[in-house]
This record gives sequence, C-alpha cells and structure tokens, in this order.
Amino acid sequence: MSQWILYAASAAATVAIAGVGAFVAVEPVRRLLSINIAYSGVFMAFVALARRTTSGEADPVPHALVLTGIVVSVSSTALALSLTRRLVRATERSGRDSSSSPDEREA
Amino acid sequence: MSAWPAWTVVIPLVGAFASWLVGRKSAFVAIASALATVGVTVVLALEVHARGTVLHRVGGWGAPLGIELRVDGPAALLLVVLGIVTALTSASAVAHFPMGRRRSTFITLWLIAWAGLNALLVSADLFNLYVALELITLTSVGLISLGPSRESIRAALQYLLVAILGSLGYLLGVALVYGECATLDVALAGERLARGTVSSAAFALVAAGLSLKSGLFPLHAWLPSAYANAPSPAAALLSGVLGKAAFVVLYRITGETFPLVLDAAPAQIVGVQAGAAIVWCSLLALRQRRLKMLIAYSSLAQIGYMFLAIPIGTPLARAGALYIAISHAAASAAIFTATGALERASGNDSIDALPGVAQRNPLTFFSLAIGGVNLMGLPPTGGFIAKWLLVRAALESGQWWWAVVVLVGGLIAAAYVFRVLREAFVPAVPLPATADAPQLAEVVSLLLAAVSLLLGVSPSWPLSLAMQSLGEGP
Amino acid sequence: MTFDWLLDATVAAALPLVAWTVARSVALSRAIVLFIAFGLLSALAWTRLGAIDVALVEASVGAGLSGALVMSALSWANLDEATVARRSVIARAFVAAAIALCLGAVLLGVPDPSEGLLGDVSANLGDAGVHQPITAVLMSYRGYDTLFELVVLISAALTIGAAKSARLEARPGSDLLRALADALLPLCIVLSAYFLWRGSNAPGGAFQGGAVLAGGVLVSTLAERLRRPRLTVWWIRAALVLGPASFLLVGMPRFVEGAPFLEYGPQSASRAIFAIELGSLVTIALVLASFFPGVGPLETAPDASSERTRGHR
Amino acid sequence: MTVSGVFSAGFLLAGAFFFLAGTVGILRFPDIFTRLHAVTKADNLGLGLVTVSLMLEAPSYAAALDLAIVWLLVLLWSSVAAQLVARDALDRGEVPWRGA
Repeated sequence: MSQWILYAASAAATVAIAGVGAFVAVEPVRRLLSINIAYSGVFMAFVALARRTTSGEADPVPHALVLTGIVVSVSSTALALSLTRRLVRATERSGRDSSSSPDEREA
Repeated sequence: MSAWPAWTVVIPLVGAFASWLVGRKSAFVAIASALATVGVTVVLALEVHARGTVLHRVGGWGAPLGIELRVDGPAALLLVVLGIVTALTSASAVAHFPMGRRRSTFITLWLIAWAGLNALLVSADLFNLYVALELITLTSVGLISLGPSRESIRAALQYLLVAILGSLGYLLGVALVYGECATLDVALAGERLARGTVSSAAFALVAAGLSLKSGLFPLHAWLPSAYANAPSPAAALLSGVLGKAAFVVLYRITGETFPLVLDAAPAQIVGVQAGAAIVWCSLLALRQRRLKMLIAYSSLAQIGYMFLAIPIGTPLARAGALYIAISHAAASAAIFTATGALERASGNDSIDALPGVAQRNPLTFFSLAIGGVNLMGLPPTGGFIAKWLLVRAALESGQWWWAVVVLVGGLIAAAYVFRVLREAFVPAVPLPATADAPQLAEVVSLLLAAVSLLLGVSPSWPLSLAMQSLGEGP
Repeated sequence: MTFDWLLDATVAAALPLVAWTVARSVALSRAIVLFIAFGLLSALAWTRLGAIDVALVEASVGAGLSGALVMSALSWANLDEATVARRSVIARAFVAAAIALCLGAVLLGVPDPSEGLLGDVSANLGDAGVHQPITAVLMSYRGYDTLFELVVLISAALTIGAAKSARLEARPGSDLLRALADALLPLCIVLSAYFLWRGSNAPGGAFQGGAVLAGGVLVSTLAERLRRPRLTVWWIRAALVLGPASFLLVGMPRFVEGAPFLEYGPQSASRAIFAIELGSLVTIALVLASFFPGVGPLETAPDASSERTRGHR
Repeated sequence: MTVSGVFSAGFLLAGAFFFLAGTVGILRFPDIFTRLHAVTKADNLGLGLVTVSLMLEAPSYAAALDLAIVWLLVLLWSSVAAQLVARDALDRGEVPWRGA
C-alpha cells in the first residue's frame, strides 16, 4: 500500500469523525475544536493527493493551498474565540447586576 | 485581455486601506471609492455587453498554473447591480452610526466585503473562490457584531461557526476536483471532469457546503437571527448582497464545472430543499411579530427561488435565478433600510407599532410597498420578470411542479406583505409621539426601491446580459 | 520500507483516534491539550509526506498559535461538563464510520499516479523569481490568493480589535518571564529574518517567519516588555496593512502600464517578491499577536475570578 | 554497523526510556508539582539523549549544531515554563503533596 493511500484514508476518517463532532457539539469552543480538526483532515487530503507523483517530489500547488487554508482557518478561530469571550462576558455582566441594561455598547 | 476585472477588486481594497488609515473621517474615502467602484463595474459591464466574456490573467500566468478572472454576462450584471445596492446601503450607514470608531470600522469592513464580493464575482478559480468566500464570511461576521446587543454577538458567532462548517464541505469538494483533474480553473475542470463517482461526490460536497452557507432549508434556523440582530445597514447588506455570495459560487460552478451532474440525484435533492425553503420559510415569515424577522424569513424563501435554477437547469431558469438575485438584492436592501429608519423613529421594529407609518413617513411606506410587491413577484417590479422566467423555464423543461411551487410561494408572500402594508396603512389616532426617521435612510431606501422597479420596467439590457451565455466572447 | 510503512501507519491511525478523543473528552482542558497534540501529530504527518513548509506552518501557526488561543479560552470558557452529550455514542460512531467509508472510497478513486501541476510549476520557475516551488506558487503563480489571505487576516484583526479587549495583567513569575522575553525577542527577530531569507530557495517564508515573530512579540507583551499593539496608533495601523499594501504597491506600476495585475516582470521579480514577503511578515506577525488580547482572561473582580478558577480545578 | 551507529542506537534507546519514564510520571504522580518534575526533568533528559544520538548520525557539523541549539532552546523554555506553572499553582492555593 503506498504512502498517500494511508494518509488519504486517515484524512477521510478524521474529517468524518471531527465533522460529526462539530455537528453534535453544543458549546462553541468545543465545536470550534472539532471544526479545526476537520479542516486539518481536509488539508491532509490535499497533501496526500499531492504525493501521487511518480518522481517522489510532491506537487507544490496543494501545499501552497494548505498554507493559505491554515492561515484563513486561524483567522476564523481567533474571531470565533473573541466573539465567544464577548458573549460570556456580556452574559456574566448581565447576570451580576441585572439592574443595568443588557444593551452593551462598546464604543 | 482587459484590466477592468482586476480594477473592480483593487479599487475597493485600496479604499478600505485608505479609510482604515484615515480613521475617523473615512466617510469621504468611502464615497470616493464607492463611486469609483461602481463606475468601473459599469464600464466593465458595457465591455462585456459589447464584446462578450472578458478575461484577465492575474500575474500573466493563465490557467491552470495561475488564476484567471473571467467576467461573463451574468457576472457583469451582478457586479453592477450588487455594486449599486452596496453603495446605496452604505450611505444609510452614515445616518445609522454616529461619527466615531464604529462608523469607521463599519466603513472599512464594508469596503473589504465589497472587494471580496467583486473578487468572488470575477474569479474563475475554485480555490480563489474559497478565499473570497471566507473573506465575505469574516467581514459579514464583523458587520453583525457591530450590533447593539448581546444577541448581535451571539448571532455573529453562530453565523461564523455555521459558515466555516459550510466552507469545509466546499473545500473538500475542491480537493476532490483537484485530485481528479489537476486544475482549479472552473471551466478547465469542467472539461476534464468525467461523469462518475468522484465528480458526483465533489458536487454533493460543494453543493452541501454552499447551501449550508446560504441558509437553504433545512439548515436555515441560524440565519434569521443574524439578519434581525445586525445593525440595519449591515442587515441590508447581508440579506441583499453578501448572503448571495455562496449561491453565486454555486451558480457559477454548476454552469462551468459540473454541467454533467446536473440531472443526477444531488441536483434533485437541492431542488427539494429549494421548494421546501420557498413554502416553509414563507409560512414562517407569515408568523413573525418583528418586521426584521419577517424580512429575514422572506429572504430565506427567496434563496429557495434562486436554488431552483439547479434542478431545472436550463439557461432560462438560470437567467430567472439571476434575476431573482438582483431584484431581491435591491428590494430587500430597500426594506431593511426602511425598517431601520422606522426603528430609529419608533424605537422598535414590531409589526404592531406600524400603524400611522403611511401618514408619518410616506416615503418609507412607499419603499416598503415597492419592495413588498417585488417579493410577491407582481409587475412592474424585477421580481415579476424573475418569477415569470422561472415559471416558463419550469414549464418548458416539463418540470411543471416547480412552477406550482413558485406560484404558491408568491401567494404566501402576498399574504405577509399585505399584512405589513395594512398595518402601516391603518391611521393611528392619535399619532404616537416618535422621533424623526433619519431622512438620509428614507431617501436611500427609496432609491433602492427605485432600482428594483427599474429592473422590472426596463429589463431588456439586464436580460441580455443575463442570457449572454459563456464562450461567445473572443 | 517496512519501518517507514509502520511509522506512516501509526501516524495515520493516530490522527483519527485523537480526533475522536477530542470530541469525546468530558473535560474541556483535556480536549484542548489533545487538540494541540493533534496539531503536532499532523505536522509529523506532513513531514512524512514531504510537505516541510506545511509542517512548519502547522507547528507554529496551526498547533502553536491556535493552540495558545484555545488554551487561553480555558480561563473564561463555560466549563460546565454537562454540555457534552454523553448519549448516542454508538449512533455517532456509526454515522462517522459510514461517512469515513464513503469519503475514503471517493478519495481513493482519484487517478494514481498523477503529476498534478508539478510540471507546470517547475517549468516556469525561471520566470517566477524564486527557486523554491512553494514560495513561487504562494507569491507569484497564486499571489492573488495570498493577497486575499492577508486581507482575511486583517479583517479578523479589525473585528477583534473593535471590541474592548482584555487587560493583560501581571502574573506571578513575570520577573522570570521578563528575563526570558529579553533573551527570546532578539532571537525571534533573527529567526524570522532567517526564515524570510531562506524562503526563496528552501522551506521557509513570510508565514513561518511571521509566526515566529508573533510568538516573540507575544511573550514580550505578556512579560510587559512591549506595550500591547494599539490599533489607534497611526503607524501600527499602517504596519497592519503593510502586507497587502506592498502587494498593491509593487504590482501597481506595471499594472497601470498595461501589464497583468501582480505581474512583476522577469528582471525585478525576485526583488519584488522579497519586498512583498517583508511586508507580509510584518502584517502576519502583528495580526497574529493582536489576536491574543481579544481572547485573554476576563477582567472580573479579583475575588470572583479566583473562586471561579478554583472551583473547576 | 559502525561504532557511532552503535552508540547512536544506545543513546536513542536510553532517551526513549526516559521519555517513557516521564510519561509514566505524568500519569501516576499525585499533584501538579511532582508532574512538573516528570515533564521537565525526565523528558528533557530523554530529549537530550535523543539529540546526542541524532547528532552522531547528522550529515554535517552544522546540522549537529542545529540539533544542539534546538535542545538548548527547549531546556530554556521548559525551565521557565515549569517555574511559571508552579508559581501560578502556588498562587492559586495548590498545596504540594507531602507524601501519603
């Protein structure tokens, strides 16, 4: 069995497991972890497919795509985390003093 | 090779950076770049109209190594109409946000989103489409999170998590396409992609991801709260323009990359989803108490009409879906802007607070009415042309049941539109004491409504662009 | 052969297993640690597949920075363990297995062997201005993608920066951290410059360099050796958009003259790419470092915070 | 097999043993402070041994030097991290284990 097949199979399993995990997760941070892992699985598929060359030198285009993909997914991870944090903070604040208005303007 | 496609992306991008550097006084930069961008798109559309598909090879490489920008008739039409709607909507943002950090953040994000949208419309590369989609997603989330309440943040977070899950499906589909035919160019991949398991699976993944991102039934429950809790200008932008991005990608690649699998099972599944979206989301719209929620659900129903192009699949159906996209862009942006103005005046967007609007804000009432007629699909609006095209396409291709769905959707739309208009027309005695609605927003909503009217009154030019099929160009 | 195969098989099998345990672990802290382990494992897998560049970025950005980001979520995330649905494990495993089988079958159905675009990439390396194929793809053939990727980064930073961010407080042991930061920051600067310089003919480039620099900036900010980058200062605003701006500035003169957008010209290509990479490095480092204040600990009253954390340990 | 190969294999096995010991330590030790010992001491020793083994097999002196620098950096970082974690734990009121 050649190398890329091993990793392509691994990618398929990872995407499936993490994808299901992302759909079932309730809490945003957990959902985010699963989504990130599912993305890693997709990237793994790209990199594994790049390995099918006869020369042994891998196809660089999927590698570049994966680099772009990693950076994009880090951006959305950071954004999602910061939104979750703002949500937690707003919830805690409104829980602490329910007299203040829930309207939280961050000018 | 023409330079205009690249300019449509470069100008808003430069504008975004300039407004970011200028900071507080970014409104002038915004106006200048909006005018320039609309100007460039109009020039590009004229060129496409005269000479057919326009091509630009970024970096001079050309497919399959590099990225190509190709603007055909439909893309040019979307560029112009969505551009005008985007520009007008942002003008109401100046009325909505007081001068300060939130306004300048809005302007920068809005210009970046516009650059992303134009990039998406002109791109002919599957992975570049993914990057543009993500750019639109992240800026949309930023725009929603500028809303006033905790609910805005919750909505933004939910929007982001669902959208990146959708992109995941799309990206996996792209991996399969690249694995099968070693190119990312939409048309080249279409030539190399044979009918088979891989192409069907790739289409299924791409369609699933993109329909999740568009909020197609049954995975739509996350979207209305995003529209309802975003600041009004952002909501107008989202439901009118940015919410159509995922559909536009699907529209493009069903035409160029996956023409072979259109009669296969995945396309029919998309059709069932679209039909269900039209009926079910219209019914839900009927039951809403908040005006913004009502429009949000009606937008979901309109998304359903657009997706009908995939199961019907004829050029006429594709033109109809395109026409829905542009006329709904103008109409829903008009309605959201008008609602924003009313919300400013009365303090909430409840339908029960509508009586007296026709007396007090005749302009706003008028734009609500035109937008509503558009949603129903009655003449003389663009919505009528669009639905007429869809019904004819359904009958011509022998799939009459889609025509029935379209007509039923129009009837339910009439019910909820008349409910709103009747409430607004009821004279309120005594007239409740309210603040003045911002005049700028009222004028903007009227102009947007005029765009949707214009699309119905003189459809020949837009239709000739919409029907211009690919490959006619030099 | 057999040893290589065994190693590959182990890594390939471990990845989905770790993914499963992340989804299944009850404690969020455990899920996060396993998530970071997953990132490092996939970096290992990518080295095995000959994707050194990807492995470097994954280890620094994917596992490193993302890991640190989710790790800082531990200080405020909802740690209520009841949120993990414990039921229907079997159903979920069944669904996942079914999807995995279908996906695997489809993935293995693609033609093998296939050269992809390897031939095109190598044939045009002479005109691209760099010798390293991946840098050529990122900066030249598909530089347009990279431009948008930087804009994506910036729009995330903008939205995060628009909210009020956490005040990073002095932690116990910050004297120690300060000493480390003083040693580390110069090292990080040298290392990121090295990555940038190397990128034109070996694995490395703006992304790896930017991530390393962001790490150095971050440690120095935590140690209060550097002030947190403020998006209100004009030169920081300018530095934040330096990457895409250098794309536009470098691409614009020839574009106005009628050449295709982002065509650098055969003579000046290598200089142009270096300038763009330098700008991108600054943007990447600044954006990545600016993500952290937006996800840091909540500024609650001191008594409440210590009680909260203790309660969950 | 060359002499250096034999030595290299020996160092590798010794390193693996210490890694194993460190891992057992993390799993079995009773509190955060003792676990820190396992992570920072046993694992760093293990890593050092593996590094030496790889240096013996390195294709050039420069590559061997790179490996040594990696190990030194890890040492520096993990010693600081151990201190930070331990101080933070003390600050939060964790009580060191005094024996059962």
